[in-house]
Amino acid sequence: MARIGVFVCHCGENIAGTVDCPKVVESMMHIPGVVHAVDYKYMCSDPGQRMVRDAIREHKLTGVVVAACSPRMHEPTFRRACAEAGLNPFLCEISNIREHCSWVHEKSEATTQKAIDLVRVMVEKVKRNRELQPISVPVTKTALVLGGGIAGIQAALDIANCGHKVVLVEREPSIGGHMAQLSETFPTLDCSQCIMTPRMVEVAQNENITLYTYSELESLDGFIGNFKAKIRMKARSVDMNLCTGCGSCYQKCPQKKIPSEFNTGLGTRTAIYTPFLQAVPNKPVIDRDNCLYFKKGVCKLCEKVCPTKAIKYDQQDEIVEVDVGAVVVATGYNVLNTGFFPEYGYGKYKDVITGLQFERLASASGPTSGEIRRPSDGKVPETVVFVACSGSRDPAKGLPYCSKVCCMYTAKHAMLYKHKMHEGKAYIFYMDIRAGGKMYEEFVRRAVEEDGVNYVRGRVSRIYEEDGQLVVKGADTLLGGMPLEIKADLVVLATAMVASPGAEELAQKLHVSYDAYKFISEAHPKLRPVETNTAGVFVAGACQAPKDIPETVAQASGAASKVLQLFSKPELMREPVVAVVNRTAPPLFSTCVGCFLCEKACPYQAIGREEIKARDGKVLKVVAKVNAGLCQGCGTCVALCRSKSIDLQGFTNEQIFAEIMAL
Amino acid sequence: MEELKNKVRELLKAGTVQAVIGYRAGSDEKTARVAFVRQPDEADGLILDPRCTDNLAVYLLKPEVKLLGKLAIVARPTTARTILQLASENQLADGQVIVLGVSADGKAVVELASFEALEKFVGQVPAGLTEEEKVLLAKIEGMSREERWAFWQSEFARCIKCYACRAACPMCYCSRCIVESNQPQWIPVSPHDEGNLEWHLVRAMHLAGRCLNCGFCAKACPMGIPLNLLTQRLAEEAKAAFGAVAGGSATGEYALSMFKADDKEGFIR
Amino acid sequence: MAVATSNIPNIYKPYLMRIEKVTVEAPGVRTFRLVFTNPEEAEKFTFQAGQFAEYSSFGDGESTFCIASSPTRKGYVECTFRQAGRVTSGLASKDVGDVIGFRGPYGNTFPLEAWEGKNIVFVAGGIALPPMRCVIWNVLDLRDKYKDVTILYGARTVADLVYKDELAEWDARPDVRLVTTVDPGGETPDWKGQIGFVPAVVEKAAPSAENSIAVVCGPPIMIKFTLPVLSKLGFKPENIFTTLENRMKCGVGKCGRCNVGKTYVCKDGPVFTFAQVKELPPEY
Amino acid sequence: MENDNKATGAFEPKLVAFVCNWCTYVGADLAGTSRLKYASNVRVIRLPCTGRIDFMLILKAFAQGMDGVIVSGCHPGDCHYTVGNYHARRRWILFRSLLDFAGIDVRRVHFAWVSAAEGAKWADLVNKVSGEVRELGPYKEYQGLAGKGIA
Amino acid sequence: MAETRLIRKDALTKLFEKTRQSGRRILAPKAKGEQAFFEEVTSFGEVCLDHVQTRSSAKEAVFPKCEALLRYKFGDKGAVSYDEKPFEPPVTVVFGTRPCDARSLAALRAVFNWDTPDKFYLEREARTTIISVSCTKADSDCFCTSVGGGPGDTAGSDILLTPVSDKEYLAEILTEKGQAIVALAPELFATAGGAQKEPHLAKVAVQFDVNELAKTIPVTFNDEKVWQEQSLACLGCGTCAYVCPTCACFDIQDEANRQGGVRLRCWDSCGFSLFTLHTSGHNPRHVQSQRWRQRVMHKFSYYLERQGMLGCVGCGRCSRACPVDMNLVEHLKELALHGRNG
Ligand SMILES: Cc1cc2nc3c(=O)[nH]c(=O)nc-3n(C[C@H](O)[C@H](O)[C@H](O)COP(=O)(O)OP(=O)(O)OC[C@H]3O[C@@H](n4cnc5c(N)ncnc54)[C@H](O)[C@@H]3O)c2cc1C
Ligand SMILES: Cc1cc2nc3c(=O)[nH]c(=O)nc-3n(C[C@H](O)[C@H](O)[C@H](O)COP(=O)(O)OP(=O)(O)OC[C@H]3O[C@@H](n4cnc5c(N)ncnc54)[C@H](O)[C@@H]3O)c2cc1C
Ligand code: SF4
Ligand code: SF4
Ligand code: SF4
Ligand code: SF4
Ligand code: SF4
Ligand code: SF4
Repeated sequence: MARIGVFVCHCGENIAGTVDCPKVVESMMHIPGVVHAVDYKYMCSDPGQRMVRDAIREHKLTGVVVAACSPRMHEPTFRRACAEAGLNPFLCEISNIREHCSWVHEKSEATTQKAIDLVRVMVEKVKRNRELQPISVPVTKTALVLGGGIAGIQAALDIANCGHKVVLVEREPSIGGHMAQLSETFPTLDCSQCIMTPRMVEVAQNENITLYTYSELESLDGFIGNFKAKIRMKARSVDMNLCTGCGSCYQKCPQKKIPSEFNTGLGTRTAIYTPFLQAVPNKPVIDRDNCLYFKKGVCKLCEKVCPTKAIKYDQQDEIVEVDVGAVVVATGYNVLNTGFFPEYGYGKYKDVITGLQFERLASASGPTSGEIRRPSDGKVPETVVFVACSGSRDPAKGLPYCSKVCCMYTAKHAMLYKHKMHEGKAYIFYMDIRAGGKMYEEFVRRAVEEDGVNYVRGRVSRIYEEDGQLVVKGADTLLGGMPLEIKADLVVLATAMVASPGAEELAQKLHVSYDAYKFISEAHPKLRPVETNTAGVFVAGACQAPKDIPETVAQASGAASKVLQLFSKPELMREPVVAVVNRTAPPLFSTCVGCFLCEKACPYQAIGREEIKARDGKVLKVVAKVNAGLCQGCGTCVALCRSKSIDLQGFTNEQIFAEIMAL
Repeated sequence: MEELKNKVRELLKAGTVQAVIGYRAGSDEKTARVAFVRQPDEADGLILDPRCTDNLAVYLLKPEVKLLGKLAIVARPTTARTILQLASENQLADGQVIVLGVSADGKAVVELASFEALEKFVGQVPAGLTEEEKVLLAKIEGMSREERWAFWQSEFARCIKCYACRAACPMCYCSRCIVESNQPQWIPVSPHDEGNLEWHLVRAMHLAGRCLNCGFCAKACPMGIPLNLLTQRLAEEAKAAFGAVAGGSATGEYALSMFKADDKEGFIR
Repeated sequence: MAVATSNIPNIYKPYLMRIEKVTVEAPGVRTFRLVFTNPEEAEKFTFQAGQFAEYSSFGDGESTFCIASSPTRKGYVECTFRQAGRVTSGLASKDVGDVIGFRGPYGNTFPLEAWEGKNIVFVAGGIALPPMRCVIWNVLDLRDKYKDVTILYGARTVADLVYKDELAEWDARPDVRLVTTVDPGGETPDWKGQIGFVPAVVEKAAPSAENSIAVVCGPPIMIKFTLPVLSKLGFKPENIFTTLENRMKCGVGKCGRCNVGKTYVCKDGPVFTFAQVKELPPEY
Repeated sequence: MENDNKATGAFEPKLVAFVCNWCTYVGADLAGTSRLKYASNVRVIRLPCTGRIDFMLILKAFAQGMDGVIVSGCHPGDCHYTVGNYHARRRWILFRSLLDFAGIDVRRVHFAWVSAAEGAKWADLVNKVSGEVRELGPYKEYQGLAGKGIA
Repeated sequence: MAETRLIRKDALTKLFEKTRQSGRRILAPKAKGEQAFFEEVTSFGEVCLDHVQTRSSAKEAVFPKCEALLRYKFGDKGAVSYDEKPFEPPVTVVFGTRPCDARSLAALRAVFNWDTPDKFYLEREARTTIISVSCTKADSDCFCTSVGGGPGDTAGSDILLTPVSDKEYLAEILTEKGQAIVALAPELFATAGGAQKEPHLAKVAVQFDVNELAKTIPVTFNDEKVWQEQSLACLGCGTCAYVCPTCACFDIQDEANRQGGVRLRCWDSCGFSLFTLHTSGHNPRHVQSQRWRQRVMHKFSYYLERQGMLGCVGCGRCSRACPVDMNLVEHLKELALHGRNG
């Protein structure tokens, strides 16, 4: 017993100027189910809305079609008006006879006819509309932050400082990420560790933050507001509760020659170690691959020296499960190593290093205590060649993108070098300088003008060793491609920033998409830069794309604010335009056959599986089930499902079919 | 042949399976039909020769057959591929059936208890069309659009909507086929020309990227409509456009469940 | 080549009926009162209690419902249906004044004349009251021909009870014994009837089998458990009546789907005694 | 949809456009706000995403007597639902090839990416498609199927 | 009434012409691939009589696969009015039916004329003339003689042609409708002389005793094992019913648009699970064995009881068309035996 009301708006002359509104009204009255139709000058005005409300009550309408401007303008207005009159707002539809009709056609019979058709189509749709209720999803107000670089730290602190719990998971034994490795930071040249360390300590001390280092995400299930994360705490072989971080163990460890990851291989560490002195937590782990006890079964020196008996060789990986409402991915980046470059000797020349290695050389806490000495023989280099864009912007190498920070840190490196070696010569080979950023261009200029860094525009074609010296062959394109050969003591390659190892697997665990370079994709490049395509999973820092610290921090705070927005209400309200899998009478229960081809297609991983069980618990059938929390209502699954077992509320098969039949 | 019979006897005797789906002699010397062997001595009646072309995988999902217990099935490469495709669509679980794989020449028989083994067995040999069908396909492709329309219309006009094609197709396992959903009635029930066209296009689209080209649909069609050409045409398209070939693996991706950012789109304005 | 057309009537052509009244009985359950658009047809039309008809929603198809009004009430027919599929949804979208199709009456009838002078016990569950309503009114309209009339009616919940006004009317009548019940949990705070499943309530109400006829309609599970109770009370299978509902299209014994063995529900039924049902192969 | 130009008697094609809510629908809105003028013979059916556009809709549109169909949504990479349009594109690749193989005139089915900013492209698209389909004339073959085969 | 004449094979072209000129539609077997189908033909050259049996049956002439029972128009606000046109099915000659097919009309008529006469069937039948051709060959699926028919059986035919030499058919003109055809070109029919049809007929062995079968099948009803075994291979595809000349089950469906609609009748099959499925989800025949049983019981038991004849003419089409080689005779023999033993 459909009782539809049609309200045709003149929009002043905007519609009535070309469309014969009374005729539209008249023709509606011939459609079965239409019990009321009127036209009015301005439907969206207060009196117009009142007409709608009054008619709903007076004619006991079961559906409303407002023929007016685009639904983007006034759909909310009229739906609200309906709700006020006691009609479910989803029983109201807008027929767009302004933008799609009166404004784009001349006044004519055909235009009026089109308006009639458009309204009729909506009438047929609305007859099949169902009452829908907004979906509310409860929210667990704990955030999971993956990655303890500056991005993760910033996001964790922002969220924790608003009073919400945070679980911070870091893969390495300490948080800090790359920023902890840097010497000084452009464009201010303040000491990286000086600004980083206090933040790290803040994390350790914040009671809202639970820190899992040396841990990784095992799996993530659930949906926005209601995730279940499993975290694997890798066996540290050290009891975190007993260890006081006194360091006796690593002082005694006989395995002293292990290249230090933190020092990018330029320094060494022991088998039981903390990555660096300011590590948070400042408690060691045993690197089982290099530990004599684990390798050969003998040693146990550390156990002997540990005053608190904290060494636990038999410790196992542990899985902890946490309920979280939102996830921030901040797993950062990696840099290409020199082995990637055949033309620069495949990494076989010790004195060809990466920018990150240079950071360690320049760092006061680094292996050379901040003195710039070349790795091969410890000599202070007299000529240093910096090669920007090593790998980046090189489609041939598969990395067509710009790493964004190299121009800046290369300038920084050259400057740092010059500050320490005033007579030294610094050359920078570059393609062009990208110094967009506050005080960035000035910074580069300073390198050239104050510190006398030689910028050579051109590519380095080859680096080879000759008589114990590196020869850098290139060309200066500003000088018409004049070939250039520089004998250098040290070559620093600004190697490209790439996705951190395991980024792809992680993205898959999180069900978020990633780009061709395995950087996590944002939901919208402009408007939703900190969201991913999975609701409730946000992204910050260099794992999304190469970026510098200020940008990283800004994005991290952005992500945190999105999380906080989500946590600001007890429940999440969503439009009920979601897919549903049908239910039918037994013995079929649902027409879904459980092919789960829709599951794979859903852009939001909103489709899961549900077992239909008999009373005795026997599984009768496994069918698709849409998670209303995750479903965004695109309808891809609906078009895909062969047996039409899944349908989209608000755009059901019946509705669309009826629309076509009304054409 | 003896090898097959022995395997079947063994499996039944050991109680590894309760029934083996295979071929036996049919009504006349030209036909073979399905056998459901449940006793070791019934294995004697099994045959394996060029008559045995039906895609027996269709029986794996038949409720009445499932009730027989754990099944083994005699499978030529196409049937084996069908099983993998069904697995990739979550209709069969690993270990659920034992496949007695028959090599393309029909000689060797291997027992394949896992999908992994089956994947190795099928390799990359999707079934092609018969020579005759190839000729017809080429002929249709060579026609002008109007001729193609006329050709298919004359074929479709004969369709009586018995849905034997669907019943014979192992990939048409829906609990309720789209033609049976009546709210809305996407496809008319009655076999008139418009409804027939819709049925054929829908069926073909539903099998796009899933069809194994066993040809059972066309064989089943009492009206002799070469409807496997439609699905085969789409299989070719899916392969050309997306590199998708059905039935290669139990975890294979359905061509329409996925995409590549650089899928061709020359036809889109 | 012209050949004279015969005048065999088109048995598939429904009468066009106008909906005169719509009553929403329960969620998804409606009663239509239908009147003939053509008075001549109205004049000629007759039916008997127990018969059914094919109702069309033009554009959607036909559905089978029994005629729920009594043949003693002239000038209209009523049907009560639950919105279930395509046709019933189509019908449900109709309103007073709309035209639907009606083809019938079909099937056999309750042998009301043979029942004269007997006690009659009606046992109905859920939406199965409609087929019985026809007989009930028929009996009540000829009240003096029958002895005691007992109506036992149960539904899942109070909301699911249909014909609420008529239940009140019957309840008020001194010459009718009405027992209503809802399944445990289906009651409302002000529910005054029984709480319990129909078979149990029948057992409690214990109508006498002496010189009695029982009519039982309802979901199969209810029938299954009610029958033993009735036989315990002494009802003989040939004195217990029910109606069968097999899917049917034509209603006139041609489309081939309603048969139970060689018995056609549309022709030989829908009314059967349990003596007959027992003889049918288990195919309904 | 009664759309034949009654005054001149000339053939005016009947078109339906299935468009996504976020790009093409908005693009068409923009054409409106920009007061661009285009042929009045297209009826828009709004869907959330091109991913929702079932190929059945196209067949049903023809069965309903349409002479041409437009299917349009967000450009690749711009999908509101990130990838719905990529799924749609795959579906169309196969469907189009099937239509062609079955002898259906694919010149009557137009796929287009029209973004929210492309009001002009929308107007242009409608005009072009109208023009092309007008050239082709009424889709007699398909429309002729109605009632055929019913005794 | 029966009258026997001779007609030369090459005269058939002429007869065809005349028949067409008289405004009659002609349906006849047309070859396609390895099969032949009854289709409308416009010249005798299209006709192919080489097949033992056509794939589709001739029932299409009297019971089309899709026919309109009713047309209606929607008026203002959905008002309904009938679109009444007199029902005038084409006057038709079905040429080249086999005797079994001709016999099938009786079985169809039994259903359509039972109790409430079905206008559509009866009027089509009244306008249909059956010109059959006796079988000179048969195959292993033929079993007409087991169900009371035969390769030269005249029942149901209006004219029966039997090839008695390379050049001639013996024409038995059996009904008035047959006469009417002869009257179109009497000159083509010569006197029969002493020509005999029997020697030219195919030999079809009797495979089972149908009376015994009729007695044993009902007893087997509850023996589910038998039906399960027999139907294990059955795909429920419905082909057997669709090709069967006597299967009369149908579905009724509405199709409509904004302007109006049509109520259509189309073939259906008891082999489909949907056939008996209630909207509630309950299905009285929920497994294939019950549906297979229904088909067999219907033809060999219920038909006999309700219509007094068998619902099968032994054409063998179902066995030939079955994609999985379900062989009816084989199963009937088994049933005949089974009932007797058990
Ligand atoms: C040579 C060089 C010099 C630079 N100099 C400057 C500079 O001077 N100024 C400036 O602004 N920027 C500079 N940058 C850029 C700066 O390093 C980055 O902007 C910044 O470190 C990005 O921080 P992040 O937290 O996103 O990533 P990261 O610092 O990489 O942190 C990511 C963290 O996540 C952890 N992680 C990774 N995967 C997982 C996982 N699966 N599970 C758990 N944890 C995981 C990592 O261990 C790491 O701790 C420089 C970059 C380079 C390469
Ligand atoms: C003799 C008889 C009396 C009935 N009396 C009533 C009654 O008074 N009130 C009531 O609500 N229901 C009654 N039914 C059941 C009713 O016919 C079905 O519930 C209804 O037809 C299904 O609705 P549908 O057509 O919308 O469903 P769909 O599934 O869309 O139906 C499609 C087609 O199947 C047929 N069909 C589907 N299910 C059944 C079924 N269970 N029985 C018969 N045909 C079916 C319909 O007629 C229709 O043509 C009766 C059935 C029979 C046989
Ligand atoms: S909803 Fe459809 S596509 Fe998804 S699993 Fe079920 S049948 Fe398959
Ligand atoms: S509508 Fe879109 S988001 Fe929702 S379940 Fe379907 S495919 Fe996933
Ligand atoms: S035709 Fe399509 S819906 Fe029907 S069974 Fe086959 S795949 Fe399923
Ligand atoms: S098997 Fe043949 S006749 Fe039957 S539905 Fe399929 S195509 Fe049509
Ligand atoms: S049941 Fe088979 S053999 Fe008998 S008439 Fe039908 S098709 Fe012919
Ligand atoms: S043709 Fe064969 S498989 Fe199909 S329903 Fe008949 S017996 Fe079964």
